[in-house]
Amino acid sequence: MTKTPTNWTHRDDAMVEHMIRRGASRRDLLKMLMASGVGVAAGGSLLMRATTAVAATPVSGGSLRAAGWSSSTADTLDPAKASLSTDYVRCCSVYNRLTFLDEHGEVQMELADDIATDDAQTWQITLKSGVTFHDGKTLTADDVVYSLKRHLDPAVGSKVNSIAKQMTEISKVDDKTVKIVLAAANADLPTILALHHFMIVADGTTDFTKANGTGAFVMETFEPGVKSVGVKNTNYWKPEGPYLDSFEFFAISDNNARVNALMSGDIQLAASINPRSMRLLKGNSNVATSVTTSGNYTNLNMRLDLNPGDKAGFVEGMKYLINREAIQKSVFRGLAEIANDQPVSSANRYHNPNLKPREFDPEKAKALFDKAGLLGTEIPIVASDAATASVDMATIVQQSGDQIGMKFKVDRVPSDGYWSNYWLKAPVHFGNINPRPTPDILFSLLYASDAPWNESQYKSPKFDKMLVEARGALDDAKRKEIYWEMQEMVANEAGTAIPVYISNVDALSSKVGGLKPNPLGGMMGYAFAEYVWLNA
Amino acid sequence: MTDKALSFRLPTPRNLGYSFNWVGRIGLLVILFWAVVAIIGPEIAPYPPGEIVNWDYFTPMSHDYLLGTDYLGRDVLSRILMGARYTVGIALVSVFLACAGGVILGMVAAVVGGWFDMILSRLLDAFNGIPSLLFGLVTVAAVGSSIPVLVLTLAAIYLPGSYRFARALSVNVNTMDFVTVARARGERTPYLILREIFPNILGPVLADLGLRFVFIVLVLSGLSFLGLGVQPPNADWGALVRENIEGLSLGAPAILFPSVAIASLTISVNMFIDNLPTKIRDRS
Amino acid sequence: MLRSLTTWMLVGQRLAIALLTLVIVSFAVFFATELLPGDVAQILLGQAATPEAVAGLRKAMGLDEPAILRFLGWLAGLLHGDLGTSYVNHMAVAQLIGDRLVNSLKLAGITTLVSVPVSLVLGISAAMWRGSILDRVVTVLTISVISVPEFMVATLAVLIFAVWLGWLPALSYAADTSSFTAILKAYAMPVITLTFVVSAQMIRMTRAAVIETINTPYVEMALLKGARRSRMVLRHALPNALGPIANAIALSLSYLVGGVIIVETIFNYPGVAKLMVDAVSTRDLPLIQSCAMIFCVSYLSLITLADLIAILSNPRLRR
Amino acid sequence: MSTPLVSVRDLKIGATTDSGRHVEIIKGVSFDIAPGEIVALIGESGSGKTTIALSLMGHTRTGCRIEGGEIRLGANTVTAMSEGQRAEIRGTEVSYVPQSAAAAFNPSQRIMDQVIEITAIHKLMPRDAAEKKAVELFRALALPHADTIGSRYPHQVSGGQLQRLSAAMALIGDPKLVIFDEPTTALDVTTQIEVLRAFRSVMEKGGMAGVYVSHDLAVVAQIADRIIVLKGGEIQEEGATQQILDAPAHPYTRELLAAFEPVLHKPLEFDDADHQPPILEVRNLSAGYGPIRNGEPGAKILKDINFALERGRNLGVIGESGSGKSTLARAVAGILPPYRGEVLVDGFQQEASLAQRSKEQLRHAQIVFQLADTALNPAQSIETILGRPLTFYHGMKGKAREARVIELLDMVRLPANLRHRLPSELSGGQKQRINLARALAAEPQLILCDEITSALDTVVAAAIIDLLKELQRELRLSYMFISHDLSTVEAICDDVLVMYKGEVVERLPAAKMSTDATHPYSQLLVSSVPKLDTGWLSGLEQDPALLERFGNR
Repeated sequence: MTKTPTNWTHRDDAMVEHMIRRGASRRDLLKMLMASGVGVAAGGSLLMRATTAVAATPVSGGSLRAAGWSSSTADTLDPAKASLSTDYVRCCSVYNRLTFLDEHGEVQMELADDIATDDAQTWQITLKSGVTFHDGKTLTADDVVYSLKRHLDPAVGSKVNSIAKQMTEISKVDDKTVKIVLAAANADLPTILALHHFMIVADGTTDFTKANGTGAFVMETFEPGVKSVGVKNTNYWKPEGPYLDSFEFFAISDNNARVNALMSGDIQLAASINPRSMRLLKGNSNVATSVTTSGNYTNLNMRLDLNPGDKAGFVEGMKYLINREAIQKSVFRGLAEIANDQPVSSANRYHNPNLKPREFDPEKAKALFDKAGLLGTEIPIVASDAATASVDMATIVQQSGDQIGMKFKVDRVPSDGYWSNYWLKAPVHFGNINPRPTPDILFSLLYASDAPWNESQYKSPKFDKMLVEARGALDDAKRKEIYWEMQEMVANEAGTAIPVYISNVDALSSKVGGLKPNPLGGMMGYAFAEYVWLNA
Repeated sequence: MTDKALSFRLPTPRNLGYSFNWVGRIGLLVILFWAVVAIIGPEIAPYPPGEIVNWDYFTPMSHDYLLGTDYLGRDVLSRILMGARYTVGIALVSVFLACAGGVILGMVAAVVGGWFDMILSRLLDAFNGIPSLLFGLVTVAAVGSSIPVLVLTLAAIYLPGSYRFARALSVNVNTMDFVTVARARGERTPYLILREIFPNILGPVLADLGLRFVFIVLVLSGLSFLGLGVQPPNADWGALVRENIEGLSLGAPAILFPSVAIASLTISVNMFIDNLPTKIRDRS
Repeated sequence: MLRSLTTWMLVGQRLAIALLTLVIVSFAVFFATELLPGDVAQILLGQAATPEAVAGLRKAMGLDEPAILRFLGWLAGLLHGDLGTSYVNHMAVAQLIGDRLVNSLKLAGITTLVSVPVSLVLGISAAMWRGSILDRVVTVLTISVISVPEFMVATLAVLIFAVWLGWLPALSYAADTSSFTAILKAYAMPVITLTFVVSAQMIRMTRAAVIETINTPYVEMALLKGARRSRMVLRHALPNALGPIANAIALSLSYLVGGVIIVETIFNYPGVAKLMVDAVSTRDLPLIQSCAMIFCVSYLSLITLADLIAILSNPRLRR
Repeated sequence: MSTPLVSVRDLKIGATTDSGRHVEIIKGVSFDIAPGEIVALIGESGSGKTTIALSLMGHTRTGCRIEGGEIRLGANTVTAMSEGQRAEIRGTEVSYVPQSAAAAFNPSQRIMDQVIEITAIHKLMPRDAAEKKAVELFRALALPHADTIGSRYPHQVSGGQLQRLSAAMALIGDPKLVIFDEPTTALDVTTQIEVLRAFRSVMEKGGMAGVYVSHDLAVVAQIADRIIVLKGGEIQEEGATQQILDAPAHPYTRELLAAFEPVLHKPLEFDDADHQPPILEVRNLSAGYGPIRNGEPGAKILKDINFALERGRNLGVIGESGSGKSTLARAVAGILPPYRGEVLVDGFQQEASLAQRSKEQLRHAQIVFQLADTALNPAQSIETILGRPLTFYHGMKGKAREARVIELLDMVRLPANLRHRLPSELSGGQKQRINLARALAAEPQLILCDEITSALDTVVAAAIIDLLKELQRELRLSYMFISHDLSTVEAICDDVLVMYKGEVVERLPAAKMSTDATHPYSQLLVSSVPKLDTGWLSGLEQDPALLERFGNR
């Protein structure tokens, strides 16, 4: 950057303060300020005004209309096939899981009464009693066994087949208890069972054009690609039933249209809006925003086994060339946390805080590229709108490259079929990873030698060994120490550059109460329907 | 030497033997302006088109950023100057390809007639039936994306329309006696088309070309959005409008000026074509 | 009026040609979809598309038989009205398309009712007072309207009427359609946007066609019989200009079914255009084919209708 | 002399060309029309006669403006009235009968609606009264099926009937003045008589005044009381009809009259004419239009035509519209391939369709069409039009070609500098000469002339005929001359074929045509040609049986 941008303008201060008023947790804020280099003294004054959060008492009744950002004919009521936010919202409202994660990432019990294990390999799950499905059938262990086993059947096409594979034995002990034996010890089973795909369906269900779950709402209408309407489940087993009478969920893919629909009052909740639209909302008093830093990120992957990734120094040079501050400020308008090139975000207990992100140093990058003999050669970077903001990020990398004589060519490809044709395949390309509750899932999915999504083909036997060791470790301190070291290894050796963790911004009418951030994603981990209410 | 220069009269249309009203002249002036910008644009741009010059976005017009900054904080003026080359260049080449192809095929179909005309018309009607989105995606998938591919795709999308229009005109001219006389002389189809029919359908065909140019400028950004053609950091004007659409509610110059640029180009092209210079024949 | 043989033969010939075109389009769309990389199984699994998961799903969905056979099967099904079932959500394609087609036709219908009269009035009056201020204003207006990108017109309309003024709902489909005024308010903005986009071409063509017929001897004869300008244009010039005008209207309206993807997205209006986009992105062959057929049928029927109007409006051809 | 119905004082009409130059079309014209009097305006096309007639209704064609003088019609001063007021008097005070009725009727409206439109515009009477009045007028104008013809469309009635219907349209509003703008030029001779008779009887009964615009003195002689001769927008001479016919004062009037003297054609003697094969021979030629089904087209036009044309002689083909004479020319040229019979040019058998004929065969026979406006490409300059056949047939280029073009222009008596102009800038006569020059460029042996003089004024037509004869002498050409006008055929042809409904009814030497034609249809044709004396029309008796059989009522 010839001229380092100086004016972190007053507008952005106002925005940060605006974020506080809406109940962003204190810890998020601190991290945000630290990462963006704003002096603590200046930050102090901002905090004072945050404490006057409004006392919140739930009100029942009313019907809410919410809009996500994408839906298509591929929408489904089958939790195993759920792939988009619209599917997750629908499943959360109609089904329940054995466990769920609260706003602080702690595991809470839902359908399960208790989950016990002594060696983290064989687990005993006892179910709550008095829980009935919408069609009146009471919940039994058979339903749980059926729901978990179906993920192994390829005909179902389950998204979590690779995770479910570790459950070698799923058996019914009696009507109220289920036994699960894992291939190898894994202390995170309770957190895994909190994933949306492990919702519990009635035994033997195959037709998913209708939904028969135990959840807070009964699915009244479901038109794939159009809309779905849920009506309050009167005999809901939870003591505090859903506050809303009904809720309607559909998608408005155009960000501007979604924001305008909220501002004109047609909808009460607009999911994941573009950070640039924050400026529109601030001026409007009856609209608020809810920001969650849940660990979603768009990363630059450089295949270590293909040219130019295989050239020594290229990956490290790229990590120095990425201007994380520019990406945070101009692409995400400050609504992102600068990351240190590893997947475990600050929202996770095991985040390694003393692993400093690489500072932006074009000269060092130039030296590395020179050593790798790549100065001046044209290097294509594949980007697409399928990976959030990847095109803008690619442009920023291209600009930094121009300064030091590196020629990057940005190949913008259609989002249609991006995940099957370009992701994992192009030598240098962008990917996008949704938040996962545990480092174990992240590392086994992304960085293990046999990982299905090993974006940069990072192969390290030492890493694999540590992964298995950490998985079985029951002593939390030991586990944290291993995960911290693994994070350093990924940051320094893997071919994936992760510039920022993207904060998810949901905009909602000020009449909506009870929406809290959640590590599993925006809209309160997609389970907002059950917990929010409409003030008069 | 100087007196020769003095006597050199300005080549106004009048003394070149053409009558050219002021509406047409304004249109021509604006077109020439944008053509010059398209050629020298990137060189005179104050900042490199892709560079982020300001943290703030959608800033108003200011001293160092004459037309403010766009959604990423890049200088709007430099991006418009860079965009001119793409919009003017690609749109002009595609519209000429589409109309040339359409007119030639239309004339041949009208003159040759019979089964050739029937089959060609049905094929191009069928081609119109395929949605341009599917066609764009297939092209990107099959051939990859580059400027030539973008130009050919645009030309292919608009060829059937200009074919239908040119064929209808040529069929009328084909029934005239001077074509029959030429046929009776033994002339072959190429001569009939180029010298007898084409001069008589040139006027309406140009008007159609003007309209098609407008559509192409707009569809151009749609296809780039699909990933076909102009790659970042460069962008045509349509893409500039599309990527800065959020600025609309803020009334940001980042969206107003590209739209003004598009409007000025398309309106002036049509104003010029509707008022072409006509040779003074001195007849009432 | 249509009793004579030649007119029926003409109509019959037209229908035969339309059918032939339909078949060509169907095959063209099939080969185009085959060219697209990836298939339903890969797209559905998305990021979780490991090789064996894809193979398993493909077998389960019965996608392993060659594509050409599945396409011919679908075509055979079409003969007796069965549009097949969608690969992606196993619902009958007919049911999927059903109400969305009704929505598309409703929007297209209302837009036609609004844009055609407006265009005719503007086109004819511009021709009637050719060279006057009105004529220049209409000409410059039409050019400037079509040079504004469609998504900008739509977004601007939402901003002004829904957000700032709050008169109209931002989302047309989601709005309640209880009272008639509610329906009007719900459809107002998409219809305004589409009218902007569609009427420009119609105005220009109407103006050109009417100007051409105004310079004919029989219109001058009407003038010499003492007819005023309006009677001269409406009773004498316009009826003979119906042919080219009908053609221009047909071409513009055919855009209303297939080309309105942008309006459908911005106003969240579930029509067939958005359905086609979903179908293509999920490589859902039966759905793609059915949507392509709908676009083609609407395009061809509009063109054939325009030709028939041209024939009926001219007694010499009607016989 | 009671006060005149119409008085025109020093009328000036001008126009500005696209180069901004002001041109004066009518240079100060003054005349009067008494109530009930019929005045004729005679002159070549471009003499301003139609412009003056239209100005009486306050109407000027695009680009022209009334710039001076005054027109008074009854109590209204037309030149001082606004467009609205002028519209009031059109149809009620003064009405107009168009030149080509076929083009002046709106093709998509029924005839009755258009005929009674004047009553609707000016709200003269309720619809049923108007319809009854129209039917009476139809009967007065001797129209067949008077009470049902109104419900038909314009394309369902013949040219002659349309012309009479346009008269009814003009008279429905009982105007004081009726303007006839060359109503019979586009009609056949036999139809022309019926139309003239109808006009005269209706005008006499109604006692209306009339302005009859024409270039045909013989027709005008039958109907007008006074004649005004116009040239270049100025009155040359004015006087009673008989006085103009007998003692023309102005040289231009004499020239107009001279064009009517029948010029007898002296066949040329070529020394080696006898032992050469006939330039054109046609044996049982049959042709038609429409899709061919088992060897025969839908509409059969020509039935079994046989004739031969010796080199150096001219064959005339005469017949009314619908007799198939134009189809014969197209069949011979190969434009419309005959489905039976042969065509031999200079003894060589010609292929049916011109596409198979060799360039040399095509060069020998050239065709010249009637309407020069559609026969010359409006977008090409004269030099390109004439140059193309030179390059095509003789491969001439550059200087040689330009020189030959100038020669051709000189051959057809046109100035060399004309070659840079566009067809639209030439007069009708000049365009027809260019048509001829293009045919000559191929240096053919035979030229098929398809009604090349019927669209021209008599004086210009006569000049074209003289030119054809000179060219025949210089270049040893032969002509097949197709026309519906007997006097033209007599002026140039040696023999004449009379055609009626696709068949040759009689063949005889042109000289004997008017005296001893045997076939009744030929006799009807001969008797229908108007003569230069005012009493001819009223004295004409034609055998009603003949009229019934042959005249297309």
